[in-house]
Amino acid sequence: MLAQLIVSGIAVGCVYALIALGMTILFRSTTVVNFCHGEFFMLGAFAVLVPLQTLGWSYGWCLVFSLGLLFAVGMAVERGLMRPLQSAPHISLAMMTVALSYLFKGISRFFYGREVVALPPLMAGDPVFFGEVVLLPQDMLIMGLVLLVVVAFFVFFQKTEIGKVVEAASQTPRGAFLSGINVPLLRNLMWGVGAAMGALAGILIAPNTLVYPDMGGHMLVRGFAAMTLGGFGSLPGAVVGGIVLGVFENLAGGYLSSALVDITAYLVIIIVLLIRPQGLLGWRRDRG
Amino acid sequence: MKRSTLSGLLAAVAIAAMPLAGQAADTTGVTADTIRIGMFGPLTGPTAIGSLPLLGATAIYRHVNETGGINGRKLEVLVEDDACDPNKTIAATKKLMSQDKVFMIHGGWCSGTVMAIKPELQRHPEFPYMVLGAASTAISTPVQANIFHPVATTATVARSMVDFALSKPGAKRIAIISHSDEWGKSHIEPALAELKARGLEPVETAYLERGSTDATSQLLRLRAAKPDAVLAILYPPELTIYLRDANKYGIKAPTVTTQGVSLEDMVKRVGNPAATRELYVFYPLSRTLDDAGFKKWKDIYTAAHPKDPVETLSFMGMTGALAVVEALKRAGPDLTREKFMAELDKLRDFDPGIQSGPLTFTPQDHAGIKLGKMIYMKDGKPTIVSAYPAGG
Amino acid sequence: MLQVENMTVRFAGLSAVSDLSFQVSPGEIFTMMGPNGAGKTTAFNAITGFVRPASGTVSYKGVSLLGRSPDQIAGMGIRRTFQNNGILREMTVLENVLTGLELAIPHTFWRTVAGLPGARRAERRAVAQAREMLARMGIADLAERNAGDLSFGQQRLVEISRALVAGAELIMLDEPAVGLSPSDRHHLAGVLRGLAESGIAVVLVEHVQDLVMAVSDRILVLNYGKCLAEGAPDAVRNNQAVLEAYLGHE
Amino acid sequence: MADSCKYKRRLAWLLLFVALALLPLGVNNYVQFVINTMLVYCLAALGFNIVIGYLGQLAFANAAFFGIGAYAAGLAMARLDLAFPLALAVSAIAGGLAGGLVGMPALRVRGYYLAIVTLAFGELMRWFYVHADGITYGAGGFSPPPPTWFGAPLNETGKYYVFLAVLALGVAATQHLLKSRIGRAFVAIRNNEPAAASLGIAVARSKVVAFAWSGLIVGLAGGLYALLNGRISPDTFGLAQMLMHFAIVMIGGLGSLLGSILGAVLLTGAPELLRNFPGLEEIVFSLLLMVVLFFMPRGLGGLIADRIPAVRERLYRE
Repeated sequence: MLAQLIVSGIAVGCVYALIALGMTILFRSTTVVNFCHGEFFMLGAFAVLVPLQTLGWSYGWCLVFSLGLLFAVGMAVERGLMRPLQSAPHISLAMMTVALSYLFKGISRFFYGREVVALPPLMAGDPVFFGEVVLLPQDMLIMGLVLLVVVAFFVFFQKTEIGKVVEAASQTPRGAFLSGINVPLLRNLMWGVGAAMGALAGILIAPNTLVYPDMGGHMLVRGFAAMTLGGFGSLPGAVVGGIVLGVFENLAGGYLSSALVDITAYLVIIIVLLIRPQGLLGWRRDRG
Repeated sequence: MKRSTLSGLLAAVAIAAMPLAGQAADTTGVTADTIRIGMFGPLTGPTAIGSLPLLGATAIYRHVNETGGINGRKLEVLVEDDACDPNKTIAATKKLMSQDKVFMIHGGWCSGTVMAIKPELQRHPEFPYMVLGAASTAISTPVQANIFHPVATTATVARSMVDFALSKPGAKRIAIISHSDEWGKSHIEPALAELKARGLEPVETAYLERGSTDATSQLLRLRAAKPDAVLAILYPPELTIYLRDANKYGIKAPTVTTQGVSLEDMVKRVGNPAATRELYVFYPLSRTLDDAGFKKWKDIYTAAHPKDPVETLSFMGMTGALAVVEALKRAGPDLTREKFMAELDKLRDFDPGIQSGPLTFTPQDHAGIKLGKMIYMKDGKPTIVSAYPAGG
Repeated sequence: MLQVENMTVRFAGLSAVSDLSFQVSPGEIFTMMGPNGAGKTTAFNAITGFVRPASGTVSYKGVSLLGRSPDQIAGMGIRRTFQNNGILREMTVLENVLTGLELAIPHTFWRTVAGLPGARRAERRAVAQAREMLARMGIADLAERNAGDLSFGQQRLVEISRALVAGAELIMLDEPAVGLSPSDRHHLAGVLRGLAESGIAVVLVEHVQDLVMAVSDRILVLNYGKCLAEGAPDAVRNNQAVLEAYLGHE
Repeated sequence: MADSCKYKRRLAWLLLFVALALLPLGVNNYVQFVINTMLVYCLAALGFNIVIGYLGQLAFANAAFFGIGAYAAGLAMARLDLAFPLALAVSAIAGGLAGGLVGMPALRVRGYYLAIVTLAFGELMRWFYVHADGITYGAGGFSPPPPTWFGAPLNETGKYYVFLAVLALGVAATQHLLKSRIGRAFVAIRNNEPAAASLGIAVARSKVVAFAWSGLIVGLAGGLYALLNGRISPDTFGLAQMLMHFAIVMIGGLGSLLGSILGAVLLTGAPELLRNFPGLEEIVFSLLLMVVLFFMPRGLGGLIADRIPAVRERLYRE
């Protein structure tokens, strides 16, 4: 039982990690707590569902279309809505993401208001047994993908030239700007990547949560909890935070009471922020 | 597709509301040639699936208008969207009662919203209210003179689920997995009572929150309890997760679930026939949708809403509407609310052939439907069954 | 009035201020000079409770200030200004000065909430006191202006009047002359001399030579946190060590 | 202040008072209910503005205080059978305590961290309402006994006068608070915390006082909400309620009493006007927010204050 709880905890935790990763990228680019990340999540799932069902594209093409669309949406949002508010106080940026969340929900509700549709998993197939532990192919795919993304990010930020530039731009924007780095463009690209990450997480979890306009909200809080646990603004922190949160939830549900599953995220946020605000891997930044 | 529903719905309203001008409506919502009926339900929001019963009811009212109306009057239907939010429901009912001055209200899909307007209805005992689809027992128990409940209540559903589970030969160990909200609680309590009456206790009770994406911990607890049958009191999204994970973790016990879901929809969502082989769903209707006897109602439905899906839920609102129409006819031309409610109280074994059991309202008991059967996929075809099939 | 003995302040091993001792008596203008990073502002922050000195003592009228929070120290009659943004930008000039009277208005929470006459009278008296202070500083016409929109010079005057309005006996000014026009500087010198004559002890941190030399009674030159020289302006100007460290070799 | 200006101001208040007093005569039950809802949200927005507008702390605990107040009042009536005025007092006290409680940790945590920890606190309270069904009647929520005024049940018009009185009291008390050294301390802390400390403002204590007063006012608004709907259920006080308060305060104007009231009236009225366009509410809501963010950064209150200087809110009493 324990092994099963931990393994499926990691599987769910990987999705939380993906969400938290996307939110951290957005946070590092425009230091904004993104209340509409849940909606990127939902749009990503819809952007696969619609072409898959109505236009009959292959799953692969739908996937590419969805990630590309969300990349564009992320950039458009940054360019059109966030940049003009750049000099505004943080609270206005947070408010803009709230407005966006309503907008995306309103629009998708207009077309898919009523029914809740199932998105076929990327990898269907019956469960695979590892001794006593059992996993669905979809779970393994999620873990594999998240591992891939994490390695890609690690290599990009640590090893490549552009990675260091992006890192500099997000750490000290003004300094980077003065030394000739096109910070606005980087910020724009990071929004695109963040939104696409959200879409990917949405597509991976959609077979479980099913696709409907409000699917994002529930995951938003998990993303916050993972970011907080791992350390606000720290990329590795987001991944570790997500996975630890997933395992916590399953253990709490399995051993204590299944009613606790829901509030594990909230307890994590409160305890971590009051005791160790920089989280597990975050560095001692001014707390907000 | 959604856009069409809205226009379809508003069109239904427009047709029904032809003689809108007329002189000032009588305070009780009845004029020389119209009876004004207020309706509310979730047209938008997460539970917008609850708009299907509303479409069913408006289809009946539209059909009545087209076939000559009632005692020379046409039905004027006003629809309000409450998105299953109790605050919006309270505002909607106050608007219908005091601004639109409707004769009666027929509506409510989420139990929480109906409970929210119960105090308002208590303050206006003369105002008739017919429940659309909300099933919570607390709506009609203790009985309230002006609240009529034409749907199998959660108590009826819970009792039928327990009886069905125990009809499986040698079944003793019953497990329950449910939401911890009002809807869940209003099923669990009567189920526990029924089990206790049989000298039994649930071997495991697990909670699965709305919107959760993983049920591993709950499933492992259920598997450890080795149940003979599992009562799953879950909405469609969470039931899908349960069925898929139960199959994944090898829980072979049959799953008995409520009328909050439709069998075809669940099979489509889970997508894995093995996971839905032993799924038994409480069935609120008398026949399966493709049964010949049902054609009449399906035609009425598609006439009013051609572009909308035809599902089990589409017909859940019809019984209530037919009961209203019947009582209006019996109340005769000089119609008053008191007469209408008196007629409803006299409705005995009213069975238009839609719902799972005869509808009976008595002054002491406004929970009209006491019987229900189960439906399951028997080699690809939905089949109604009242006890656990031998083949199993 | 103010007694500082062997004060040392360390930031992560580096001692920004080491073994600093000086005293200031009422009616005296005492200036601390030194290149950027010499530890002037750190000494300021240590005295006014924003930073905790590693060792040494700081006492005011014989009472030790160590361990007291900035607002407690302010309550004892020590007021200070800040190097660049001490002004409350989104409040009007009058509101800024009124905030200076924070401790001077007797109040209880519930009486204020209820709006009882006692509380209202106290507020009205404070407003009158504030307006009178603005008049004395010659900026009464700016009362309704947002403090953030004023020029540096005007903001300085608002900060100073905010510090004085509650009757401070020791006022500490952190580089007030920075960014002022010559005429503003001249006006500021007059104001400072006026304060000293009225018995207030003034501690000044400043670069601008002409202001320092014209106004200060005594000067202390700081370099890398250590006291290089202390004494009357002329003595300090010709002191060899100061010349070497500060002005480079002649 | 020239006499004519004072006279004009007095007249304006008098006219407003008479208009408000006579209002129930001209409206039906439904419109009265909508107006009562507006009064509740005015009070809630007012309380929220103290922390997020005047004190400038990004604290999203408002839905939690609102819920605590509603549950306190509801349970006082249902469990302890108190008359509604006492129940309102209980909701105010409960809100105030909760505010103080949240204020303490708010000293250590700032900015986004504070936003997220207070959001988590709100969701935790909602979880508590669902699972502590021994006390809070659990997930389904409950209906407290209808409020009575000397025996007679309180109808919509009766509620209107009660709500109006409570709102007037709340506005007056908050006005007195803000036009005093306490209010100035809040705004000084928002502007520049070190400078405020150097002027003798006990920053920590002032913050806790601000949170406590905000909790008290919003708790009271929660109590009114319990009377308004006669139904209290956990899901009402979740993230959606929080975002509604946030939108009201942003559109109304941060740090503006008048703005809070205008924002509340606008955002409670709008959904009712959009009644026959289901589904449009969200889109209209978001476009409204974007317009405010781009063109009226200081909200309605700020816009009016710029146009009519006389209306500008001052932090002192002449």
